[in-house]
Amino acid sequence: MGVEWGRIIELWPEIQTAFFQTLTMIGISLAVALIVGLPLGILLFITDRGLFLENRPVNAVIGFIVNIVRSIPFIILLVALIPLTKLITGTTIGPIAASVSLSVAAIPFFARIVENSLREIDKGVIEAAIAVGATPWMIIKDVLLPEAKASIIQGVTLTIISLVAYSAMAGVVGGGGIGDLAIRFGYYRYDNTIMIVTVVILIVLVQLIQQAGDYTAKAIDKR
Amino acid sequence: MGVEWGRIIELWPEIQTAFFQTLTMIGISLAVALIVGLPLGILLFITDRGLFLENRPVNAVIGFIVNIVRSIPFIILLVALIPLTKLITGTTIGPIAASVSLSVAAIPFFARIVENSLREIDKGVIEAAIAVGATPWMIIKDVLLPEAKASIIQGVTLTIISLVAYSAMAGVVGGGGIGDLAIRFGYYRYDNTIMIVTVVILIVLVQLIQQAGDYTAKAIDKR
Amino acid sequence: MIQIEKLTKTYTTKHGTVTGVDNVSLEIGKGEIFGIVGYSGAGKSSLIRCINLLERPTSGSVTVDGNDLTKLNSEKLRKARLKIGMIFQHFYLISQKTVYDNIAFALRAAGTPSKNLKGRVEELLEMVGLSDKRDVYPAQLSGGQKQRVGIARALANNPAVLLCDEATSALDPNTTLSILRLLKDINLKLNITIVLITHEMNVVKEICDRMAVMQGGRVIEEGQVYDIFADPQKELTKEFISSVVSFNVPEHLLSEFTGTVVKVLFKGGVAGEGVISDMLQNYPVKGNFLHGAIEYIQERPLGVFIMELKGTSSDVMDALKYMESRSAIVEVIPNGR
Amino acid sequence: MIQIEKLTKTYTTKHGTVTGVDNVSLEIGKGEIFGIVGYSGAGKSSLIRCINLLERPTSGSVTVDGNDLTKLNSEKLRKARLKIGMIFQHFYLISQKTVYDNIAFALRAAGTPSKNLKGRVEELLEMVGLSDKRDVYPAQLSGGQKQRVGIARALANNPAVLLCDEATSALDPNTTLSILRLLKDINLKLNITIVLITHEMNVVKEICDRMAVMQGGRVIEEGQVYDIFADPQKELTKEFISSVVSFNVPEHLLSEFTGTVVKVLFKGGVAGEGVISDMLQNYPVKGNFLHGAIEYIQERPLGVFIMELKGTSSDVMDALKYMESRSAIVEVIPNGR
Amino acid sequence: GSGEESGSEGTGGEASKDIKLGATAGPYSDMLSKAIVPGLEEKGYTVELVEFSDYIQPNVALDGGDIDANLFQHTIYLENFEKENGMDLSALITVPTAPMGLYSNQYDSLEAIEDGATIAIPNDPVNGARALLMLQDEGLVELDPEAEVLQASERDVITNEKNLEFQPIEAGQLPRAVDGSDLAAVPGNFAIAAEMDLLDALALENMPDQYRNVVAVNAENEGSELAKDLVEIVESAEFEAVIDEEFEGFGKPEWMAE
Ligand SMILES: Nc1ncnc2c1ncn2[C@@H]1O[C@H](COP(=O)(O)OP(=O)(O)OP(=O)(O)O)[C@@H](O)[C@H]1O
Ligand SMILES: Nc1ncnc2c1ncn2[C@@H]1O[C@H](COP(=O)(O)OP(=O)(O)OP(=O)(O)O)[C@@H](O)[C@H]1O
Ligand SMILES: [Mg+2]
Ligand SMILES: [Mg+2]
Repeated sequence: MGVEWGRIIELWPEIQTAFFQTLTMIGISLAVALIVGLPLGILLFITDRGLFLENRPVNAVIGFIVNIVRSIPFIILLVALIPLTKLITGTTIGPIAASVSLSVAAIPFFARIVENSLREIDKGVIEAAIAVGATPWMIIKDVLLPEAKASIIQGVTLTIISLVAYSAMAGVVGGGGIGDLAIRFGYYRYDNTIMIVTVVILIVLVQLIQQAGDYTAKAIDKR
Repeated sequence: MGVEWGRIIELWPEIQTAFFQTLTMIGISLAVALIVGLPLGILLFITDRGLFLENRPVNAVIGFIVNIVRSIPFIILLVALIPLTKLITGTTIGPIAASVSLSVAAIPFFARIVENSLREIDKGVIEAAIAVGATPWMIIKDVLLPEAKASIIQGVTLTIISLVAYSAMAGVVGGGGIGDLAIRFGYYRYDNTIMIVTVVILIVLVQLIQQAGDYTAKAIDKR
Repeated sequence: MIQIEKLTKTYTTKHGTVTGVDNVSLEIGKGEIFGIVGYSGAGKSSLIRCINLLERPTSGSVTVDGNDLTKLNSEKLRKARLKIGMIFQHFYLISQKTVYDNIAFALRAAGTPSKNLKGRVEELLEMVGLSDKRDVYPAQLSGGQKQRVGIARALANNPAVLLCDEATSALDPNTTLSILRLLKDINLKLNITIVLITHEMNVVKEICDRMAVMQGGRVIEEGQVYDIFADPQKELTKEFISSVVSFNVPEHLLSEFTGTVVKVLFKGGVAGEGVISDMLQNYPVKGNFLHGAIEYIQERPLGVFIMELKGTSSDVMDALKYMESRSAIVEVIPNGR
Repeated sequence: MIQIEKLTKTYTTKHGTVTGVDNVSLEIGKGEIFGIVGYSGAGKSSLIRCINLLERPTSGSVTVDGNDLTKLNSEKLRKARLKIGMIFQHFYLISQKTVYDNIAFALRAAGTPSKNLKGRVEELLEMVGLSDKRDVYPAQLSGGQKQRVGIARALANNPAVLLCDEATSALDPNTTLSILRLLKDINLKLNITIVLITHEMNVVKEICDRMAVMQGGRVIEEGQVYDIFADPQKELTKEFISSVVSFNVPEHLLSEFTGTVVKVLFKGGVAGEGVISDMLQNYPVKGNFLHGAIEYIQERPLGVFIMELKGTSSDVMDALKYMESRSAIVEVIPNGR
Repeated sequence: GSGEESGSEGTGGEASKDIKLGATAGPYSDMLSKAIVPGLEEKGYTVELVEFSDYIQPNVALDGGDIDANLFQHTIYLENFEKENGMDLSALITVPTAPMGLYSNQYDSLEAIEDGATIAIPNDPVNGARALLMLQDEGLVELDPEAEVLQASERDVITNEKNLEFQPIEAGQLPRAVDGSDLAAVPGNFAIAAEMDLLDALALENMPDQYRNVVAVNAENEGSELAKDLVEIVESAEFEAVIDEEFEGFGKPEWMAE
C-alpha cells in the first residue's frame, strides 16, 4: 500500500475538483436541509403533545413522512427522485443533481435533530414565555431558537458529517466528490495512493468540521 | 410505476430469503456492536476528564480511532476489510461476510451513542457511588448501566435502523438483504414492483423497530 | 380581582389519573397579597397555574378582572395573560439573551412600539435595582438578581395580577427577604394583586394579607393571616405555624419545673399593654419565662409566652384569671407533676 | 476525628481560576455534630467534598480517623471512603434500583458477604423507618423518604463520619425536622461524627454542637453553636442568626413608644431564673414586652426581649442595673425620642 | 505439481456437487439462471446463485474460492484484473453479450451531435474505456495511442472535435441518464434491463470477442468436472435456444456464429 508522491501531484487537479464538488454538494444540500429541516423540526416539536401549538394530526403526519424518508436506502432515494431532480435542476447527473437527493435525505435527518435539540430546552422557559403573553412566533424566534442554538449547531455538524458520508455515494449519479474519487480510483482502479490520500482528506475534513462545530457551539453559548 | 401482483408472488421466495439475510446481517453486526461498542463507549466515558477513571491518553486514542472509522465511507471500509473478513469468516461474500464490515462500522457508532447516554446520567449519582466506596466495576455495573439503560436501548434502536440502511450496501459483497434486493431489482433491473415492495418492507421494518425500541425503553425505565 | 370557582384539575398519567386541584373556590380581592401554603404535592402549583391557564382546568372557572379565562380563544387568552405576570421558583429566563432583552421580550409580546422599549426597560430595571446589569447574561447573575429580572419581566406590561410560584424557595434567607420587600413595595406602589405560593410560613408572615392552606388538592383553611396565626383550626395549619413560631420547651426541662407551667397568648394590641408586667406587680407570684415569642404579623404583635408561675395555688389561679380578664388566652400545660 | 489543615481548593475554568476553599484549617472531634453555614458560593460544598476527596485539594491535608487521605492510593482511598458516609441535597439514589438494592449497593462496595446482606439492609431500613418501602423504586418515594434511603446507604458500612451537604435543603420544614431528629438520633446511638452543611440557621440551631461560618472560601467564625448564637462576632454571622432569632420591631412602632426601649439578653441558665419577673416585682417600673424570644439551643435557653420600661428615669436605671447584676446583657435602643 | 494437488482438492469439492455461481445483477445473472443452471441441475449439481452489485467482488470471491464460477466480465477485463490483483483465473468460454450503445434523446444521428454536448459514460474504468473506444471507433474522439486500452479515461482523450463534455456516472444509472444528458454510453446489459431498444442506439460498440463476457473459473479448476460441464452446457443447443428466445439483441460470439 505504498504512497507514490508523483501520483498525488499528477492527480492533484482531480483531487481539487473533487474537493470542490464535495463542497458544492454539501453546501447546497446543507442549505436546503437548514431551510426546510429547521421549520420542520420546529413544527415537529411545537405540535407535539403538551406544547403550545399541540396538533396531533399534523405532528403524526410530519413524523410519518420523516420516518419514511429516513427508512429508504439512499441509492433508492436517488433513483426515486430522478424525476424531481430533472424538474428542479434540469439534469439528473452531476454534483448539482446529486444535491437534490442529498437534500431530501438531509431534511428529515436535520429535522429530527432540531426536534431533539428543542426538547432539551427547559420547559419552564417556554412556559414563562407563554405566561408573558408571547405569540407562538415570538416564542419560536426569541426562545426556542436562541435557547437551542448551541445544540442545533452541534446538530449541523452532525448533518454535515453525515452528508460527507452520503456524498461518497453521489458517484452513482456522477456527483463526483472526494468520497467518489476514493471509490473510483481506490476501489475500481486499485490506486492505493489516491485511496489513502482521499481517505486522509475525508478524515481531516470530518475532524475539522467537528472541531469547528464544537468551537462555535461553545463560543456562542451564553450559559 | 404499477405494481404487478403476479411479480410479487413470483419473487416471494427471493423476498423471504432477502428478509432473512437482512435479519442475519443485522443480528450479527448488532451483536458485535453491542459486545464491543458497549465497553468502548463506557471506556470513552469513564476515562474522560473529571471522571472516575480519567485517563486522557486512552480517551484520546479511542476517540481518535472511533472518529476515523466513522469518517471512512462505508464502501471503502467494506473493501479495506476484505482480508479481515476472509480471516474471520473464511469467505468474503454473503451476508455473514458483509456482517464483518457492518460490525466494524456499527461499533464506533454505537460506542458514541453509549457515551452520550452515559453523559446524561446525573453526575451526582456517580459521585454518590464513589463516596460510598464502590469499585469502578461496581459503578459501571450497578450505576452507569442501569441508569443509562433506557437511553441505551433507544441507542440500540438507532443503531439497528442505521444498520438496515447500511446493509443495503452489502450487495457489493453479495450480502443480499432487502435493501440490496431493492437496489438490484429496483435500480439495476428497473423492476418497480419489487422496488416498491421492498421499500414498503423496509419502511415497515424500521417503524416496527422504532416502536419496539420506544416501548421497551419506556417499559424498563423505573423513573 | 380573581374568582376561582369549583376548580378541579386532574392529570392523566400512565398510572391512572391524579387529582391536582380538587373543587377549589377562592376569591382574591384587588391589591391583596394572598398566600397559599401546603406541603409538596398539595396542589399549589396546579392551582396557581390554572389562574393564568398555563394548565387548563378540568372543570370550574377562573375569572380574572371580570374575564372568564376558560371561555377565551387562544388569541384573547394571550392578551389576557399580558395583564397577569408570573414569576417562578427557577426564574426561567432566556439564558441566551441579556437582561435587557429578557425584559424587552415581554414588552414586545404586548406590541410595545420599539421607540418606547428602551425607556420602559430601563424604568423596570431601575425599579428592581438592576440598572447596572442591563447587558449581562443570566448566567452571570446571582439567584436573587435572576429573580429580580423575573419580576421586572412579569411587571413589564403593568399587569393587574402577579402570580408567584415559590418565588423565593431557591434563594437564601437574606435574598428572600429583599425579594419579599420588593414585592411588598410593588404591591403598595402599583396596587397589584399578588398570589404567592410558598411552603415557608416566614414568607406568608412577612408580606401576606390573607392566606389559604392546601392539602390533597383542597383548601382546608383560609382567612386573614393574623387570624390564622393566632388561632389555627387545622392540625396541618398548626404544624406550619409552629415552624415559625415554635412553642416547644424540651420535654425533660419541662419535667424539672416545680411551678405551674402556663402558655399565655396575646392577640392584637394587647401584648403591648404590659399584661404580664401588671400581673407580676399585682400578684404575689414569681414568674419564670421558659419560652416566649412576640411576632409582628402585618405589624400587629402576636405574643406567646410559656411561663412557670410559682406561688400559692390560689395566687396563681388569681394571676391567671387576671390575665384572662385582660383578654389573654391562658392554657395550663401539664408538666408531669 | 477530622483534621483539616491549610486546605485550599482552586478550580480552573475557562474564565481563569476560582478559589473554592481558601486556606481552611479545622478540627472536628469524635461524636461531634459540626455545622458549616455560609451563603451560596461560600465554599461549603467544596470543603465538605474535600473531606472524602470527592474533590482533591489543591494543597493542604485532610486527616480522617488518623489517615491522611491525600496520601492514599486509589484503592486505599476507596477503603477509607467506606468509613465516611455522605448524604446529598438531591439524594442521588440509583433511580433504576429498588430501595433495597440502593442500600445493598453500599454494602457490596464493602464486600459484605451476601448472606449477611439481607439482614443488614433490613436493619438499616428499620433504623430509618422505611421497612415497608423495601421493594419500591426511588421515583415512588417522597423527598423525605428518599433522603432516608440516602442516610441508610451512607450508614450501611458503619462509618465513623457522616458528611451531609445540604441534606435538608430540598425538603419542607416538617420533613426537615424529622430528618434532623433522625440524624441526631444516629449521632447519639452510634456516636458518629457528623459534618453538616446548610444555609439555614434553624438546622444548626436544632442539632449542631459546633459550627463554622464560611465566606469567600474562608472560615470567618467558628465555635460552640450556643456561643455564636449568643454573641456573634462577624456581621455575616449576625445576619444569619437574625434569620432565626429576629429582633426587629417595626420602625414606626418603635417611634410611638414613650418609655425607654431596652434589649435584654439572657445567656445560659439565667433566663430560667425569672430575672425579669424579679425586676418587675422589685422596682416600680411598668414593663411592656415589645418583642421576645427564648430559644433553646442545645437545650440551653437563650433569651432576648425587647421591652419598653416606664417609670421615673432613676427607677428605670436601677431596674436596668439590677438586671445587669444578674448577668443579663442590657442595651438601650434609641427610639427617636 | 501444486496445480494438480489443488486440482484434486477441487475435485474433492465437486464430489458434493454443491456449487455457487456469481454474477452481477442483470441479464448475466438471468443468463446463468435461465440458460445454464437448468443444465447443471440436470447433471446433478445443486446451484446457488450469488448476485453482486459491483464489478470487483465477483472476481475476489472467485479467487478466494467463495464461488466456483462467475459470469459478468469480458476477457480483457478479466486479464487486467488478474494482472492488477495477482490472481490466476481463467476464462472457459465466451457467451452472447449485449453491446454497449450510444443513446440520445436529443439527437437522432451522430452527425447531429452539437459542439459541447454532454455525454454520460460509465465511471468504472473498464466500461469507461469501452465507451471511449466506441467513441473513437465512431470518429468522435481520438485517444492517446500510448494509453492502456483498458484503463483509458477522459484524460487520455487527445482530440475531441465536438468538445464533448464527459460525465462519468455509475453504470447502472446510465439508462436513466439518457434523459439527463445529451448522450449516454450504456452497457448493453443495463440497456436491456431498462427495456431500451438496442436498435435505437446512434451507434453500437464494435465488439470483438475479447469484449464478450466469459464464464470464468479459478485457474486451478480449469480442468475440473464442473468446468467441463459448464463448457458443455454453453455449447449445447438448448443454451442457444434459450438465448434466441429470451436474450434478443445479444451479440453471439464467433464460435456460436460459426
Ligand atoms: N403534569 C402533571 N402530570 C401528572 N401529575 C401532575 C402534574 N403536575 C402535578 N401533578 C400532580 O398533582 C399533584 C399536585 O401537584 P402540584 O405540583 O400542584 O403540587 P405543589 O403543591 O405545587 O407541590 P410542590 O411544593 O412540590 O411544588 C401532585 O400529586 C402531582 O404529582
Ligand atoms: N467544579 C467547579 N468548577 C469551577 N468552579 C467551581 C466548581 N465547584 C465550585 N466552584 C466554585 O467554587 C466556589 C465555591 O463553591 P461551592 O459549591 O463550594 O459553594 P457552596 O458554599 O457549596 O454554595 P451553595 O450553597 O450554592 O452550594 C464558587 O465560586 C463556585 O463557583
Ligand atoms: Mg409547586
Ligand atoms: Mg453547595
